[in-house]
Amino acid sequence: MIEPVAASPIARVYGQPVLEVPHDLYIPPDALEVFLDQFEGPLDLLLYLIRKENINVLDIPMAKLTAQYLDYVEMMRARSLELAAEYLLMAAMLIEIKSRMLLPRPTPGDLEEDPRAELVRRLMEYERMKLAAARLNELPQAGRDFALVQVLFEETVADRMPEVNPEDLRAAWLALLARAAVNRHHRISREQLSVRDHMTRILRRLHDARFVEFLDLFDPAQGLAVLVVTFLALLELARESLIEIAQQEAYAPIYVKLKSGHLAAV
Amino acid sequence: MTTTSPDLGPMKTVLETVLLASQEPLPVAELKGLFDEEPSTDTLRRALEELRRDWQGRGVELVQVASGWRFRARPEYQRYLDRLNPQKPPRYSRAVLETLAIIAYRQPVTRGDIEDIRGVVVSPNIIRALEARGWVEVVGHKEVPGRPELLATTRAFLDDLNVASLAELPPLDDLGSLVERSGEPQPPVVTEPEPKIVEEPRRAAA
Amino acid sequence: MTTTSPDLGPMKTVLETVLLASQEPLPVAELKGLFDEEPSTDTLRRALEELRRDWQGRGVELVQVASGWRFRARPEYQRYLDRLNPQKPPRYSRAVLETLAIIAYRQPVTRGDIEDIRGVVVSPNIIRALEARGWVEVVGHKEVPGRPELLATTRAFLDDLNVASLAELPPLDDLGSLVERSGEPQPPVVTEPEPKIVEEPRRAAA
Repeated sequence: MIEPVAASPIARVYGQPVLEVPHDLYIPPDALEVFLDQFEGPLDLLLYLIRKENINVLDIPMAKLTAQYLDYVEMMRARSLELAAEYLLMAAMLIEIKSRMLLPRPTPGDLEEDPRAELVRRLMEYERMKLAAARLNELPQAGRDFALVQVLFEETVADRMPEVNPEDLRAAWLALLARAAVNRHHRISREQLSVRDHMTRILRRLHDARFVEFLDLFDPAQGLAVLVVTFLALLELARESLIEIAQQEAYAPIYVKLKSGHLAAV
Repeated sequence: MTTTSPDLGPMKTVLETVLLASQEPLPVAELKGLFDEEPSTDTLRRALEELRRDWQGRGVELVQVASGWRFRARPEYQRYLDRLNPQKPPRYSRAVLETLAIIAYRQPVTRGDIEDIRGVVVSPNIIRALEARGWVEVVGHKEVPGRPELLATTRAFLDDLNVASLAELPPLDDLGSLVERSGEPQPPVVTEPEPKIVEEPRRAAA
Repeated sequence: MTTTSPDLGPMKTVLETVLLASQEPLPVAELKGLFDEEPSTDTLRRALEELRRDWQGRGVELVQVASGWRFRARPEYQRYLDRLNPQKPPRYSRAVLETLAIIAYRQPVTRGDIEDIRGVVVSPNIIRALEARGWVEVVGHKEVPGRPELLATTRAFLDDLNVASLAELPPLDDLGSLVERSGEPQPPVVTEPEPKIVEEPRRAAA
């Protein structure tokens, strides 16, 4: 059935194996549907017929082409294949061209005046696109023919922590003060902040050691201002009952420790 | 690295890292914004060119596509990746490919234009598949009755084909090959045996 | 590349390409299967080690994790990638920011102090969130009934805010006048609704 012509070069149009069918119109019944299914429409079928007969597209023998085309359409109908309207429309068009060919033409060969001109234009445009489609499909495609590179970035997976900048704090503080008139008397200055800073530092220090000698809390290397601020911080801590300052006797070393009972909690 | 000018070295390292880690191609304008001190377009391009040269001869290459610069594995290495991950993405049917070709080469086009060229009704599924792939998009409406959508290909389409512009797509046959080939037996332009095609709903018009 | 033994070169190129293109870490067993002629585990490991060395000092590194080998961008390059994807980081709610401000400026403070200043009850969640962040810690207990914890900011807090000491925080001296102007209307002092620690990403300026 198909074998006798399987090797025929005619069968290879755009690499379509389906076109490896006999020259003549005989098609095994069970292959017909598959065969016709391969055509993308009447233009595709016409192109196939033209190719099969080695027809010059610029000089299409309309009678022959129309006859062959109608044979196929008839076969489709005989097999009760659902026939797309386009096939019938094309049949009508072919017949119309054929009949117009019978009329005398002013200048034979002038494609513009040729009743076939529109058909030829469409066939050529369709074939152009058919070839373009095949070539596009040949281009390497991302994911199919080559891979893209995407190196992992672990951080992007991790939850991003909210960001805070010093201005946010300032703004938050401002909002607080604006909200509560009671806070007016908290006149906070840079110096006071330094005292607070050192209060925290001293508390931390006392965490690590049960007792710290009073003098050890001062670092003369940092200058007089820091000494004063450290002293103020100690006074403030004592005032707030956060630390105890103890001296066994006059001139003995002064020790500082966290307020009693505190160590147990650390 | 071979051709690093001393000043471009750190810039290249940042570019390499960011491009390797980025999912999308990155345009030059965006790459410029990476740096504390924004380099000139010229300097950046020079760094990119050097980086591209640094990667030559390896399995991964730096390429410029429609949306910008990106790294990709060279197709020759696809067979190794296929061994890791044997399932292949679906291939498109001829109907889809022809529709895509018409949109690519004749854009912007309406569905009616596509139907005129193909001679059959175009199933909405085909357009939808191409839109879902991110290859085709509506770029406007034609001012005729019904205001049909005008379709065009996207930059992602060009990116996926690894080209920088439509002009880099295979050129169309100028004359319709039928004319030139009418005498000869069969010079199929397409040499690849037609692959098994994952069929879109085939009988669009049925 | 520096240390390529001649025979390992092509193998390394394949490994590099496959590892760069792969989304998942690849175990040695799987990497062996890439090659037409399966290399010994030893050879493969040597190639991977060489590859790792080749990538040292760059923004991307080859690492071995539990499930295999993978390339990953070094965290130091996070900031560059962040510039590419400038999605706004989440922000702390006003309640958290105010609590943090009070602790920063008035430290050491108890929760009671914070509540006095803010005029509302402070949810333990807020303190916990700040402690979890490593910004706030308990530095002691106030010797009053109940021995409330004394809260202070940490070194890490200063580091994260990129200041060297508390004294570098914006001074509050000159805020008095601003506050004065911002008017009297005093909001009712009530318990806050259940606090949100983190707010929806805010538009641009907050």
